[in-house]
Amino acid sequence: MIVATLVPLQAVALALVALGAPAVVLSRDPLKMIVVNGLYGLTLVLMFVIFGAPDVALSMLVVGTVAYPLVVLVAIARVRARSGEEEGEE
Amino acid sequence: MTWALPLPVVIPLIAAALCTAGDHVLPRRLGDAIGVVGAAGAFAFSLVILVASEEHTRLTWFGGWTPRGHAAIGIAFVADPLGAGVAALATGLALASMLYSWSFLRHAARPYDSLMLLFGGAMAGFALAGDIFNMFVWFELMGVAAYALAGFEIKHVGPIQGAINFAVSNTVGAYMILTGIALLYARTGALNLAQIGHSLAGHKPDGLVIVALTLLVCGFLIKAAIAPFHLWLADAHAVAPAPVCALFSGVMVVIGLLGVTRCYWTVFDASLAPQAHDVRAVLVALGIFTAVLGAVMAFLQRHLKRLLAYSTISHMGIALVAIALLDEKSLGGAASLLLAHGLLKASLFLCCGILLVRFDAIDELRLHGKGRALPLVGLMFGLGAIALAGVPYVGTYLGHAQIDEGATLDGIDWVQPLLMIAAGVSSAAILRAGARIFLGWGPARDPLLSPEPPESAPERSASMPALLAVTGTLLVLGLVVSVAPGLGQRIEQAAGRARDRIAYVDRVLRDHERPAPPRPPVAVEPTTTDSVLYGIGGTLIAVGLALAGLYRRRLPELVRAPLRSALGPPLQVLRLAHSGVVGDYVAWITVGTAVVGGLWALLLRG
Amino acid sequence: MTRRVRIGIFLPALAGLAALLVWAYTGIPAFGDYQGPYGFVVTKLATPLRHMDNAVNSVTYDIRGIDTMGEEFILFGAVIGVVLLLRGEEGRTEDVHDDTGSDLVRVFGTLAIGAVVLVGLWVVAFGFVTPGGGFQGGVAVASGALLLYLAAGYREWAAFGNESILDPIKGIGGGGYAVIGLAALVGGMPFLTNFFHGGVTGSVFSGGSAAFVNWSAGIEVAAALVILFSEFLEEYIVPLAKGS
Amino acid sequence: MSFLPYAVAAWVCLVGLYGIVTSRNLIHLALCLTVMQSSTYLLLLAIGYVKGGGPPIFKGVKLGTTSVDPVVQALTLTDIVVSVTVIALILALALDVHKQAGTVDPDEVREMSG
Repeated sequence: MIVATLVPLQAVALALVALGAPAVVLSRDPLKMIVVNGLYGLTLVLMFVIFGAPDVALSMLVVGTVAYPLVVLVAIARVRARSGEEEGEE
Repeated sequence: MTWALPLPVVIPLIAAALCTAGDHVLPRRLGDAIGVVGAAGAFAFSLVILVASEEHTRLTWFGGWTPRGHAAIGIAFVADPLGAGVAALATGLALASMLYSWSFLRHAARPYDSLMLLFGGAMAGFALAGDIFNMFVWFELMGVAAYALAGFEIKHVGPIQGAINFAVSNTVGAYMILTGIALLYARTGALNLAQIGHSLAGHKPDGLVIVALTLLVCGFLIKAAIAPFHLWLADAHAVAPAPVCALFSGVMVVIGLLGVTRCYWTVFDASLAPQAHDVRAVLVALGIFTAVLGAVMAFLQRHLKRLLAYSTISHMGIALVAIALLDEKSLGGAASLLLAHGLLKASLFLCCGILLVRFDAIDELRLHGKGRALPLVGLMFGLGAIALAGVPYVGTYLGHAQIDEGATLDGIDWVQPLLMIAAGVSSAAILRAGARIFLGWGPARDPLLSPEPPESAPERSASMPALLAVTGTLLVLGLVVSVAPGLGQRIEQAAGRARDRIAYVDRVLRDHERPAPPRPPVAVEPTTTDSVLYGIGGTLIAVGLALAGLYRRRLPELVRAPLRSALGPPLQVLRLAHSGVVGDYVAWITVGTAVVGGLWALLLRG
Repeated sequence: MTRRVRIGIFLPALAGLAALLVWAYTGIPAFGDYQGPYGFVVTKLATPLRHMDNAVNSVTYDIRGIDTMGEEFILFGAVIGVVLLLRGEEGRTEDVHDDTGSDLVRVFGTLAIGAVVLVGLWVVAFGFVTPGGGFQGGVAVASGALLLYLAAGYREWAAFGNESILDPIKGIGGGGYAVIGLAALVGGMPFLTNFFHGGVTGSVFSGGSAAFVNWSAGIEVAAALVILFSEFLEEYIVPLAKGS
Repeated sequence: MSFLPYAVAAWVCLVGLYGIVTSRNLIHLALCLTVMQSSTYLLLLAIGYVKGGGPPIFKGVKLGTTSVDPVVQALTLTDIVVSVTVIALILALALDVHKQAGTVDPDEVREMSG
């Protein structure tokens, strides 16, 4: 029972998630951060599909492609714009 | 009767939705009225449920999904007197805060009302939920409303940082709780508390159960502000408006302790009962540490809200000790203590709100002597402070007496004096601040206290009688807890039922009602001589230390020098640990979880 | 505390936590050996009793419907919080001139909005049949609305993303969920009882009154997210407009 | 091999926690919170997985066919909504900090100490 309950596809998806998480955490540059985070979201979607959870995958997909990027991009753009102004003034 | 169970949650949520939906349509007054009616309705139904639950534990299955073959399918609300009592405290304080806010934050945006309603409703939901994931949902709703309320109308960086520290710490706690829930689900395939406990019963605890216990307990202790998970609490209180603080200190932290109690007695006791003394040892140590640390930190504050917040931490530590003793008498003591503390602390925060309205300041030193213009507020502040010290038959005394007795019955005699000292020291801090503000005693400078706090958000003018009425009502209710006839016995009975896992399983999974317990006599039970002595001791410490804090300079140098060199370095370390930086807070949360889990791993595995 | 001290105390604790997690997770049944009983009881009951094909949504909107009600109010409360926090000194502005010039973009943009919103509504409607439901569909509808900004420009978006329109919708969505639950209570049944048991399995009309719950969740999510997007977009656009 | 999904869940949780503690940017910190939370999605779904089971959607599938546990999926859905809301709130707070302090580095703002 215990042997080979994991099909190769699942192992691949899990490996991607395992690599994606530190990639998000270690990317300190804002724009890189958002791209990496988007990719990480997609690996999660992939994993949900493979784990037989299409409902969850669909949720993650709509959240990961619309809600997160918009909200985070605005935050980053805003912070950059402000910092830019200040540097310009000084 | 069971039909009423969802109402303390549903009524405020619908009222919140109506407030928002009608924001641009309804006249201002009508919107306010909907909010207050919603809060009042929730409180009224909570009381109805509380009274009914004293007879039998009340139960409803949402959607009519009753258990099939002793396996729960749906989600239940289970009202035992302890849970219903916390729901009543939550909805009652929410109502009081909204009435106070009505004149206090008159110009506040309408969303404020909606958030208060969500906050109160979520706490009631948590107190009544009989399903562990449902508890998590209400816990998160409570959190989201609280983060928004803490960051409400603030345009200063310190306060916003306080709200962030609060949100991040508690979110990490929520994920720990969720991981614990997932572990229990993996083992038992159930989310209903009774069913999880039933499945675990009789099995020796293994790694999964011990770590699930650790994650759930530590997650809830973050909300309960137990050291070293407490660091966010003072920040959150410093930034929130006074009526919101009243809810934070009065009942939100209590929810954390209720979570620990509920999880232990319905779930983990089934597996851990033979090793209860090891569970107890770790939690009692945490509680004592918190009680003392909170009291000392309170004494070092000059920002009134922070001072009161640290005193709350100290009292949470005392209550955790009582809960951790794991006997009926002490658990009842914790409930009595938290009830009195919630009412008294709420009224103290509302006093702070009045000071803020009148003088636009919340700093003990800057308010030096100004409070003489408000003698009634001064009287209320002083009474609240002294009632928290455990003066015999006043305020929190009932809880202390029950804890003393419970601990003595357990054969423990060393925690009582420590709890007395903690309560005395934190009351001394409040008394000192009160004497400085309302009597003008002591110098207007004090280098011992933390540096000047950041400016607080100005709060608007208000109708003073309304503020005083709400504050006074809470104070009086808090003062009389210890002498309300029959209350102590009824609380003990409630605690006994909260501990009875078998009866809980019978009620929830088998729909088997126990016969109604005998009504306790309506009388004030005399307390032991020891308790009276501890009460007097606490009061003396409070008054003496308050005076010492004010007139420290007049002590002979012979006394001051050794004290300074003995206390100086540890206090310095304490201050450094309370750094206000969120990364540090989460690091301490990790440390606390690893230590608690490690200790339990060593002790419980055996 | 300096960063070095912090990391110095944190890393050993993290190692301890890692050990604890590994210890706990080795106690979970092997991957793929889910033992039940909860999930098995649900899959055996969901379809026959409720005429639903999608067991996940029968859990979400019926069996554990009260959880989802709490979840809708979490979203509701969070959006109120975001509005309170971001409503700063800037407020709204009428001075944005980013209207899309190209007719081609406008035409295809409008078509795309229609398509995305339709897909969103479809996802909500067939929530008890295929993957999807109120939340997923609601987000899709909200992203369709977001396309309005891309296709037409800020002013048209602002006219639509107006809180005096959206707040009532959001309130009705969130409150509606609770009121449907209350309707059962008034009828003498437990809160949130699914009261039209009929319906046709595999069609839009499956799910009984849980279908209404699903729709109100969809409305709530769509309105709440449009408000959320509009608050964040204002954060971005209004200062730009003032700067230029 | 059968332990792999749980090991990944633990790993993701610890990585997220490390990110939160060491973060020098509140926006980054918010993303680290979502990473930590994604560990709970993984854990829940892995727990409810049934070997050889299909999705718990019985459209055109015979009743009683083996499927994975729908309950954990419902829990994960709630979890995802919670994560979106918390992120939005924390980012809104981060923007406010930036408005006032001109920085999003949590270590640079130390007004709450003591």
